Amino acid sequence: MAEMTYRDAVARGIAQEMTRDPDVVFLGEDVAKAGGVFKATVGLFEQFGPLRVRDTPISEQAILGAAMGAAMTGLKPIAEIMFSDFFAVCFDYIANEFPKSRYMSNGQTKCPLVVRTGNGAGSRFGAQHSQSVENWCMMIPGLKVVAPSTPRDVIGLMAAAVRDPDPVIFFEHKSLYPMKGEVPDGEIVDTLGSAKIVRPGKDATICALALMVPRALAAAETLKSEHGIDCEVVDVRSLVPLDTQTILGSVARTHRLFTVEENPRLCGWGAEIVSIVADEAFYELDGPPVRITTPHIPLPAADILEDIVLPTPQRIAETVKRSLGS
Amino acid sequence: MAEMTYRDAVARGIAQEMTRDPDVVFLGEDVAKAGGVFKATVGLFEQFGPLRVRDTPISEQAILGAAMGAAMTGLKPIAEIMFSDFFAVCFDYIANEFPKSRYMSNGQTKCPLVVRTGNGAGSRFGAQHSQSVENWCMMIPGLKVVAPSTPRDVIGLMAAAVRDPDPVIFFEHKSLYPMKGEVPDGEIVDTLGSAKIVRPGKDATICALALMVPRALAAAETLKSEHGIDCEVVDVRSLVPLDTQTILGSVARTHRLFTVEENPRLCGWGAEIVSIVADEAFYELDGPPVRITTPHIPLPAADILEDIVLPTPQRIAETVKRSLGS
Amino acid sequence: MALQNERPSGSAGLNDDIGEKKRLELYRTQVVIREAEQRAFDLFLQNLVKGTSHLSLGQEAVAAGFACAMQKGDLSFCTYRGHAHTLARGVSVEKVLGELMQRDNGLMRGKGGSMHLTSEEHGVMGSYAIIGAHLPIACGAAWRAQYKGDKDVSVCFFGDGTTNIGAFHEALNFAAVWKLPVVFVCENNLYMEYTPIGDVTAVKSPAGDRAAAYGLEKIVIDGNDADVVYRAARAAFEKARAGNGPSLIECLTYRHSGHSRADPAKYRPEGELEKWKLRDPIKIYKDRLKQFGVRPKAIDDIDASVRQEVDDATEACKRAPMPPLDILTTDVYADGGWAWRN
Amino acid sequence: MALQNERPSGSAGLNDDIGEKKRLELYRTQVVIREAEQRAFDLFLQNLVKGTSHLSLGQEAVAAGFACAMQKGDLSFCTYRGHAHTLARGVSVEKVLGELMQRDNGLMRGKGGSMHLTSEEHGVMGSYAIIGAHLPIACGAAWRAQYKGDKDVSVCFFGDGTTNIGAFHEALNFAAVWKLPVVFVCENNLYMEYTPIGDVTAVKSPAGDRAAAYGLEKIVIDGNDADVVYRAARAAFEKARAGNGPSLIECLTYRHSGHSRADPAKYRPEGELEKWKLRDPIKIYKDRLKQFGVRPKAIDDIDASVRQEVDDATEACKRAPMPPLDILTTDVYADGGWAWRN
Ligand SMILES: Cc1ncc(C[n+]2csc(CCOP(=O)(O)OP(=O)(O)O)c2C)c(N)n1
Ligand SMILES: Cc1ncc(C[n+]2csc(CCOP(=O)(O)OP(=O)(O)O)c2C)c(N)n1
Ligand SMILES: [Mg+2]
Ligand SMILES: [Mg+2]
Repeated sequence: MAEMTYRDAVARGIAQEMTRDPDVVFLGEDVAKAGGVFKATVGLFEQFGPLRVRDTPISEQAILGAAMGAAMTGLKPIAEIMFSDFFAVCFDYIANEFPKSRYMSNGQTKCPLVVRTGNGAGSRFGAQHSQSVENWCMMIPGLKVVAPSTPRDVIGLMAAAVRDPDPVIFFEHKSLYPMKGEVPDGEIVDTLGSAKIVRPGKDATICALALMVPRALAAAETLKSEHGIDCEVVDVRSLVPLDTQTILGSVARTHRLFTVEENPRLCGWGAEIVSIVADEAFYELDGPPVRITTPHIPLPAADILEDIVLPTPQRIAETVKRSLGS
Repeated sequence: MAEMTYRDAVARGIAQEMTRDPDVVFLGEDVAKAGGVFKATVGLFEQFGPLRVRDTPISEQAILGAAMGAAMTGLKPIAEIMFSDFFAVCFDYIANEFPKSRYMSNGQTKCPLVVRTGNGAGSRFGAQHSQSVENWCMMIPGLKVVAPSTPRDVIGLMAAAVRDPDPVIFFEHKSLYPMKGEVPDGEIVDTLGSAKIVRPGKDATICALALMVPRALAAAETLKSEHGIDCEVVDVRSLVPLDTQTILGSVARTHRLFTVEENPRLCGWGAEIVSIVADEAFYELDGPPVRITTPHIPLPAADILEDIVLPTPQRIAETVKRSLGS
Repeated sequence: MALQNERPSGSAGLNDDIGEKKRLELYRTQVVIREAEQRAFDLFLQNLVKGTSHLSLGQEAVAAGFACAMQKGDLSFCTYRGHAHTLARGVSVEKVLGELMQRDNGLMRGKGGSMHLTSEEHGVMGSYAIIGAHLPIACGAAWRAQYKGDKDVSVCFFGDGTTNIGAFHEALNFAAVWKLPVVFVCENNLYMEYTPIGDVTAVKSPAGDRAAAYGLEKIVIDGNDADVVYRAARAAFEKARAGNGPSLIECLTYRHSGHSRADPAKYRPEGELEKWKLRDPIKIYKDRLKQFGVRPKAIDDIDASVRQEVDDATEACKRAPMPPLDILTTDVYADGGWAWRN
Repeated sequence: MALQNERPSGSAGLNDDIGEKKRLELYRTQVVIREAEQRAFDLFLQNLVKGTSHLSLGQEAVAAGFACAMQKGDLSFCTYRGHAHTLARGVSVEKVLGELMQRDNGLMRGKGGSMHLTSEEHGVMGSYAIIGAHLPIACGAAWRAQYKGDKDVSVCFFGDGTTNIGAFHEALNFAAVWKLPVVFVCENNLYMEYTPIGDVTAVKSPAGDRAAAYGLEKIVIDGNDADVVYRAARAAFEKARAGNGPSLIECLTYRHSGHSRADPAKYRPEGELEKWKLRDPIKIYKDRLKQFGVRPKAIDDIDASVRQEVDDATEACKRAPMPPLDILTTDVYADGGWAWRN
């Protein structure tokens, strides 16, 4: 057991897999010699050398296309797209190539790769470097999508993603990079598609992801201590596959659902979970399922504005309290 | 009043606006001399000449980027992206540039443009030329998104889109191009953000869009004639702005909601509407809100497979019937 | 620049650097493509080919020249206009026509369709329908070869119009910087869909005049002469296998039919098609064989056997069932299914 | 290729083709950038500049040379490294520093931030933070000028690393084919973020060696000499205004600081920075002025007045309030609001 940052967990997770399997290779902009602009991949170049850890030109389409071609023919590439906002310049691979090639070829084409990226707000970077775009990927059939909230999950889900035979989009939250957490020694391998109940509770279910998990937990503490409302917090962790059993099971116990997401409001993963629950557990619900989201606006740069735009523990707690009528 | 195809309505709608305003210009691949690969823009080149109707290289980023630069500085461009699947190669403009520039510049930058595109399945084109991607745009704050289902709406919404001061994504359904409908003579101008109740009913609300509108109507006929279930069908028409008043108003009368969408299942516009209704009209609902969607898979090419993958009138009717417990 | 248009000199004749066996293979491959594509067109007129289809009638020499220079294990990355390249690697006519007819005997049982022919066992690593997408993908396959020390070459085919999209640029630079064993083949058939390439391109040779931007040699060849194509392919493959990096080869050719089945190709100037038909690759090659002394009977035998193969394939496809409905949801994920939830 | 490095010859001296007035403007512009950027750095160390920031210390001559050759109405399209180009068009130091400090007096009241400076009244049509995105956008503005018969030129600034992304290629071809009045300016400062451009680029001159791929002249100039830049800009603008299409100009320069505020730039080889500092654009230009006989006092006066301006701006920004929270949801749409529903 050691304490380690989410940032360092990224390098450890990748190193664990590169050590295990010589077919795992890693490419991206400034990731090798410089160790990545978020310093999340420091040391990999030194440890695994220039053939396995490679700097690329500013060519996101080439990065993802090359990862795909390599994956199709026997490697297990990990590609970095520096900021998830840049998925927009290479979206063809994410939306049209990775997830469709196996299906179109009637099962011939394989695509075992991982795209890891810095997602989310909090760094005062403004509208083009702060987005939370998990839903851009969740909406595409054929992808798998994960977003860890702790250093331990970074390692375990990275291992699961690298070992998975399908294309996995791996969202690291930029604001979590400096966060610390306990991490066991030795190999860590998690499973894709399993949510985690990170706080049990009986009055309401709060589903959260990535940076929203600690915020939901903080809100749950306030709700409990100040209002006696006992919330169950589910760290969704994996959007595809989606652990609907854990979510539906929780709602069956608490009879209320809240989702807390960093996506702007429309068509986020919160809408998906609400829709599933509203359809399949309608008669379990004692009140409306409520989404707590970033408002449907571009993100502002100024700290004072950015601090109020994402769901805060306070906004989460107030929304739950108001909705439960306490 | 004249009968006209949805295809011809496209050219008429564009011509109406180009005649009215010399700042309206039109660009895209093979759109000018050849009249478009769907023949939806035949005659515009001849009518408005080579300076206003321009063929471009296969450079979707240049097409949308140029449209934006022109829009910022005084023109009102209409850009064609041939198939909506190709939004993936120019998604940066759709996701990061058009919708954020006004906000980031604190209101300085304008972006009055229209992107029109062939959307949807039914032509046996396979996974990369058949997608329904309205949700790719609905999820992005700052865009407006429309999808007409009739020739009349094509003209009226095209006019509204061209005259709108914001970036509008205009989805034409490829399978509707040959469909005919009555169109009044003279100028037609509709408004963005208004849904239409295309069939009143009292037992359930069915929200549909584009090709799903005639299918929902067909299902409603069957439900009425064979099962006595009287469905209200709402043609959503505009995803952003979204006419929630019409939708919530309908649900307040029928107490049941169904959405019929061509989007693959996860994070489609159906999830958004279901979430809004589940939150805001929870106590109006007499039963679970149900989404009827394309399954969450890439689209197959073969006719026999494609014919069962989208929601059919039969599947819609069966789902509604089963859910209403009749 | 190497405009590799010249005939081999000297008196080696049929037994020159190419040789009789390879020449007969080159001829047969072209005839297979010609006959199968023509049949696809006929079947479309009978409403038996659904969806779209993009034929390579007139462009057979490019596909044959490259495929016949490839070794087993070399990889082809094609476009929607990929029937020719798929057939050239040895995929059966039946499997190709079956896919176009969306039958259960098709190469992908109708799931992919005409634009996405894939046969990994033949090295056909997919046909891609988003312009430019497969150029970076081919780089990736070549990167794997480089990394693993495999000796195969990745060959990526695309059209003139494709040279104007961003992915072209990114792939070429990437391949050159990483010195990847990939060969980019631009089939310049003078048109994108309906627009002449010259109307939308800043240079005369859409690929050739861009080669220098990636530190590559300008190579523009006669794409209607299979010998010329074969030699250019062989040289590029040798270079790639020797670790000397990518090549970009522009092949001048012409499609005899429209862009896709919907296109009557009215936009062509009068006489253009006729002019190019004088340089029909099959005609050129038949003459070449005769000139080298191959007996007309041997040529006729090839023609007849190909026609038989295409006839048999057609019948087999007509008899073949439609795909079963349960394949709709198979092979989304590697576990064979499509479950996105538990 | 025109390596426009030469000094004007003859005895015209200060009153040559550039002249005294313009030279003092060029000098002052460079000093404004130098002082304001240095101040931004200092304020960052005091934790008063939030988020990221990308300085142009060392690259002042490019911004000054182009801006001073522009006319009112000409349009600048910049990157996240856009403070220099924004200041060079006459936007006040206060408005720029205010935006970096995310205050209500900032150019966009803190809504855009350091990477997105925009001042349409000064012709600064935005700063774009997705690599390559603004090259096609600049084409569009130029298309409007061409269509309307306006005489303005669109000028698009970007770095060496940007030449490897797809949008670069699409924009250059598009501009060339449509003969648009747009000037593409590549500031080659030898690095993308932390990676030397030579490690990831197939040619020596990332922009210059690509010009021919778009039928354009290769122009690579000394980007640290404002006179050289000014003359190249003037020539390109004349060409554009005359309807003769786009230019692509590569300016060789160097950034004195790291890529962004987070970067100590340890990846540079020893001595590189020092070597380039010998060619500091401000030093070069100060010497030029002296050599042409401008009195040291006149130069000192400029320096002092700029420093005063920057000091005053700094104080104003420190005093300025934070933006009010209600602007969070304004100006998403043209009606001033953000309503996506009724
Ligand atoms: C990104 C993208 N844009 C547009 C298209 C539509 N499209 C299909 S084929 C084609 C023309 C391609 O021309 P070229 O590269 O010369 O190939 P050819 O068809 O002539 O073989 C176009 C524009 C597409 N499939 N993908
Ligand atoms: C599409 C995209 N990819 C990557 C980045 C991250 N990024 C920001 S600046 C930069 C380096 C740009 O280098 P260059 O074009 O030389 O400009 P410079 O910063 O040197 O002025 C990179 C990679 C980005 N902003 N957008
Ligand atoms: Mg072509
Ligand atoms: Mg640079």
